[in-house]
Amino acid sequence: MLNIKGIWKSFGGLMALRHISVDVKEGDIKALIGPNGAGKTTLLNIISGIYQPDKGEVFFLGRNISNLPSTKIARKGISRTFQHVELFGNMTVLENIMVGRYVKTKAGFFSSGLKMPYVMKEEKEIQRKSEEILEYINLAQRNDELASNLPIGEQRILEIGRALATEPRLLLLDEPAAGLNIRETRNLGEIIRKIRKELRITIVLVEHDMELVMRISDSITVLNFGEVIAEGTPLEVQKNREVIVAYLGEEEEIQRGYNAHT
Amino acid sequence: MKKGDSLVFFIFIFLIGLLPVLSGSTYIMTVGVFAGINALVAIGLCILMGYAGQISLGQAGFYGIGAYVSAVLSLHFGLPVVVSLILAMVVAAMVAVILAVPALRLKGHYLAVATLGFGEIIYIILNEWGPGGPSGFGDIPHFSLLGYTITSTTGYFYLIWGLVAVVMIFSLNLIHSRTGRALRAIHDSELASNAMGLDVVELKIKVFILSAVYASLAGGLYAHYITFISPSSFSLFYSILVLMMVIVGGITNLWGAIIGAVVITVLPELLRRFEEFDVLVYGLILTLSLMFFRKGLVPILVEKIKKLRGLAVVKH
Amino acid sequence: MKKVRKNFLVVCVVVLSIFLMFVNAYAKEPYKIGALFAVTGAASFLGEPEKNTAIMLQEQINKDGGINGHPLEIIIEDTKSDETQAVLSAKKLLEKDNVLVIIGPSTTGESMALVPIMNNAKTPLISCAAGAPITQPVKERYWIFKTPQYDLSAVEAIYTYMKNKGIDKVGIITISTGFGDAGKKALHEMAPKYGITIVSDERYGPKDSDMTTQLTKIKASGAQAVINWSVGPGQVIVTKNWQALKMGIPLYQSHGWGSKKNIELAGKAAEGVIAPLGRLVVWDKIPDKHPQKALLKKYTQDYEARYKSEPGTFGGHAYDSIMMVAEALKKAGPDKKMIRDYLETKIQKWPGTGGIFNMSPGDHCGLDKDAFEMVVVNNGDWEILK
Amino acid sequence: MLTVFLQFLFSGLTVGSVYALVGIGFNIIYNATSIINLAQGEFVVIGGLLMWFFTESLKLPFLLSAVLTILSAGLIGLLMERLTIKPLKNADLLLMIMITIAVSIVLRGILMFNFGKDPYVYPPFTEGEPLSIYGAIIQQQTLWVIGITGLCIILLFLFFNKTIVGKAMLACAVNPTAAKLVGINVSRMVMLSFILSAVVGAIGGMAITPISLMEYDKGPMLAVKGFCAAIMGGLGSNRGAVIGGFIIGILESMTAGYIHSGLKDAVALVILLLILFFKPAGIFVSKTMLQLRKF
Repeated sequence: MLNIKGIWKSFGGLMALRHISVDVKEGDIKALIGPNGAGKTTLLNIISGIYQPDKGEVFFLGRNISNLPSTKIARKGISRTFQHVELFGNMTVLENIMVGRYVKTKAGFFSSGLKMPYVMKEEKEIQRKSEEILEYINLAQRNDELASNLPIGEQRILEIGRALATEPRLLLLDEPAAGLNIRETRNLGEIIRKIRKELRITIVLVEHDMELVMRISDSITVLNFGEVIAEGTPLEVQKNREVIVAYLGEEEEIQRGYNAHT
Repeated sequence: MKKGDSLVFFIFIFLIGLLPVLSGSTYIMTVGVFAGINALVAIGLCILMGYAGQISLGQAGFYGIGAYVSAVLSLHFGLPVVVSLILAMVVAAMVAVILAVPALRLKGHYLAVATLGFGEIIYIILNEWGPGGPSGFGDIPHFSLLGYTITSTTGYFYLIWGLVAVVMIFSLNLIHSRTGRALRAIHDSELASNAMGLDVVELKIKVFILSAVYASLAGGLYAHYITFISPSSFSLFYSILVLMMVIVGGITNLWGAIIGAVVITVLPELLRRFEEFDVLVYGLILTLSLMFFRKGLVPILVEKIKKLRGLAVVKH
Repeated sequence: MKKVRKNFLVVCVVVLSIFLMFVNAYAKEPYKIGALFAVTGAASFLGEPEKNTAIMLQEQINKDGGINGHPLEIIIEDTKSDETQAVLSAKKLLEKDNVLVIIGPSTTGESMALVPIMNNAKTPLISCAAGAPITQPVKERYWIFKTPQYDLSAVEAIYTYMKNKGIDKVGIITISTGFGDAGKKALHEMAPKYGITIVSDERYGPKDSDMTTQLTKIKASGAQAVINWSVGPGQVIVTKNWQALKMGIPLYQSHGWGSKKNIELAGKAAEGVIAPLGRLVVWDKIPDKHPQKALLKKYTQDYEARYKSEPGTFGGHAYDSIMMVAEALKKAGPDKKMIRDYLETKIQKWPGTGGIFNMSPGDHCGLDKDAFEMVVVNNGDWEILK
Repeated sequence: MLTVFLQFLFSGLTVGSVYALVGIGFNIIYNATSIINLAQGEFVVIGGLLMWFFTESLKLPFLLSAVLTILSAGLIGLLMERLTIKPLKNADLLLMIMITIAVSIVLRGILMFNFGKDPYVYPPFTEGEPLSIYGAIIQQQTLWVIGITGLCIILLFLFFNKTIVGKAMLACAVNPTAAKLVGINVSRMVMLSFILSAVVGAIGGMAITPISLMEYDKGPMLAVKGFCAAIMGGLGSNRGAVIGGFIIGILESMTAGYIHSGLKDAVALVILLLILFFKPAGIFVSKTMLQLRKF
């Protein structure tokens, strides 16, 4: 479904990605892991069109999307969340989801101002659908609150809900568990699995929480210093020597998380 | 429009209808006419700033384009005023596109200066090449529709506030629609808006055009009401005045634009008794109101009402 | 105790009001006239002396017993040099104050914006601005008059003088406001009639700080003289730049130059600058038997005593307007139509500060180029050229 | 030909140096607060008018007058900050900018009340014949203006790059929270920036008044031009403001000289717009620097 072929990217003199190739199968949950600064978020930003690669190509459903702007990529069916939550803070929870419906609706500038009948109909549809999504992610009771007033855990869930509203084929999650406690992380894992199973959306996940990664992902790609050092199922990756070396001497916390699982 | 807006709208229409009956003086009506003209420009700027997050110091340019184009077309080319007004709005929209495409890539202060520069360029063009040059020109025909010409101030009062009402309905509908949500989203986070597939650039340009069209409509009405125009009415000073209206009224609420326009238009009239000191008093009132009503008059009012309601609920 | 004091107050107020009512009954009802001056804004150089003049004249007239026993009340509004404000102020004067006549506004643009309003309200307007379209075509300006000389007259005075000096190629430099624009148009319009060619036509903004570039261009164009048409600091800067550049050709200024303040600001640079000025600024240099002499002397001396500055040409416009209205009120009574008719037909050989007025149904200004004297700056003072 | 060209150039330099000084004034406050202080033009007017007041009205000696003018301007800057900016901690940036406009109206009102509407002038710093270079004439005061502009730039450079206080001020701009964490008194730095910027403005006013005269309402025009200069060079960069100021001044003069004087302001603005369209952060500021700041 998603084929990344030989991506290079540098910022100034800093080489962030060198010759990265990753394939994501339809219906998989793919995790990207690696120490801080390994280039995971950069890769995600390239897929979603926030950065353009220096060299190499990204194919989505067989089409080359490497040089499209993020808006166009979003409309092709790739939606995402952000490492530092990027909600529309001055809008309510429901409105955040409704914005997500933008690409799937088409009321125009003038017809909206004139409030044509079909606009009203569409508006009701947007509202119904958005409320449905809020139910789905268990945030329905919050719908009138300002997004910025939610606790971080719910903000992260809301961001996923907003991404779902665009009805994506591929969902990119950038550290969805950062800042969440154990219970919230569990809940998050459930939701991600539910999305894959019930909505048949392919998921690419960047995450530091090894327990979560190992529990929900189907395959894992490990990056270090902008290069792929290992790839495979959770079990395979855990046994990979290079991965262990890369993580040793890294943050204690990650080490502990890794050990805890084995 | 939402429920709350509908109620406010009803009161608003009621007031417009009532004022001429109550005041009975064309002096107050004249103040009302200018307040209405300013309100049209302010509503456009309010959408642009409060909802799309783009600043403009060049509204006077579009206001001037509206006035000059409509005046010249109706005076020198004999077009019916309604046609010339519409053509003026079309011209303003086209100029807005030409300006918006490169300018809206700029942010913050840079965008402010780019629009300021645009406004000044229009002003210089009017001064240098406009009919009558810096002295301006007169004998602009009055507004007429279907053979009926409006000459009385009361007539203009109803015409202009009627248009304000129409523009207000259109704008309120717009900001509570898919497009309006998208605009507020862009204001909050451009990054996320892009990732949601919103046409950020296209929407910004459209709103910019909308604000230009409102301003040019106001300019055209101004020209046909006052029948004499000169470039000095379309200088940077006016752009800043409109900005002041929007901020004083409250940038986050469209009604704020109308309230701001009325307050800023009426204030100098109330300060007449201060004669020489009026500039000083005006400045002081502005400074203090900006400092103490930071969010703008209307949003603060809304908050107060909500609080009162909350208290009422608790009591019951 | 408190109650007593309160009662006492009430009694006082009642007595005082009755007393005031009697006083009012003695004095006749005041004649109200309105005045619109650009006291602030870009044209405040006009509005300031005009306003001062109006206040001074009101006092003088009322001290002398008013007009036929009626006190004169001049209600002054600031138009902020802006057409919108002028319209608002005019409406206020007409509606709220019910004035009989309006004096002003100070600029041509503002006056033009008021033409339809005054015609509608059937109220006379005596503008203090110079633009010819204010009173022409007279048919459509039934209620409109003006006291300042035409710009064309000032230009004619300059060109006549130049002709005598053998100058036929000039470079002009004008301020990019209504004042400079009017002058520019008049300079172009009159040039062919006097066989003068304008070889260079330059401009500057009202707040510009250096005009060396424009003057250098004029110098290079082979002009035999420079004419600067402006008011405010611009004319002083041009004068200073003209001197610094040692241009070697004479500098002419417009009638806006007519203030001692300009000589003071320009210092030595002002020496030799020539301008067409109304007799008001050179009143002490005209012969005693001149019909304007007496009133010019009185006006200037009164003004200087009161405001410690000179009235200048522009204060004079207000003087002429108000005096005309005062005379019309006295002779024709407080009726708008009668006042208008009086102004149109009875202001004949009427000496004012701007010249000798001759109003007629065909001319609502009534001044020509003889209203000006060519004046040169010599040793920091004015000197009339022959 | 050369003479004429040089004459245009000198005129441009005279005008440009004023724009540059106003532009620097903008930068000083912008660098500490991200605010564009639109009362900057009034500081220049205050400098010119107070200098007139001390030298011509009170007949004080030149140097004493200059010192008094600078002190008073600094005091006005301080008052402005303490009375209007400080009470509004963390308010919306746009609101702050509107307040500076409101303050500029108040300042204009006060100036009009005290000085009236007439222009003022005092003799140049040094009396004497203008200098002639290849036949082109340059007034001595123009050299003073350019010299003072240069001196201000050098002093400000040293201040911001070599002194602790200067560096601390810059830090406030980039990240006020971080600056607070490392123990910088942000509030005091903001105050200092207003004082400094008022002083720079006033110095500019003192220097140009003998050339261009000074009246109470010259401020807005100066502010607009100075703002354009600062933006052209890239907000925050003093070098940029100076070069921007001179570019605008020279462009105006050359347009007036070689095209037409009626278009001089328009051409300068068109070029400013073109520069912004191709280099959205001005000449001396990179796009990444721009992204670091909200405005």
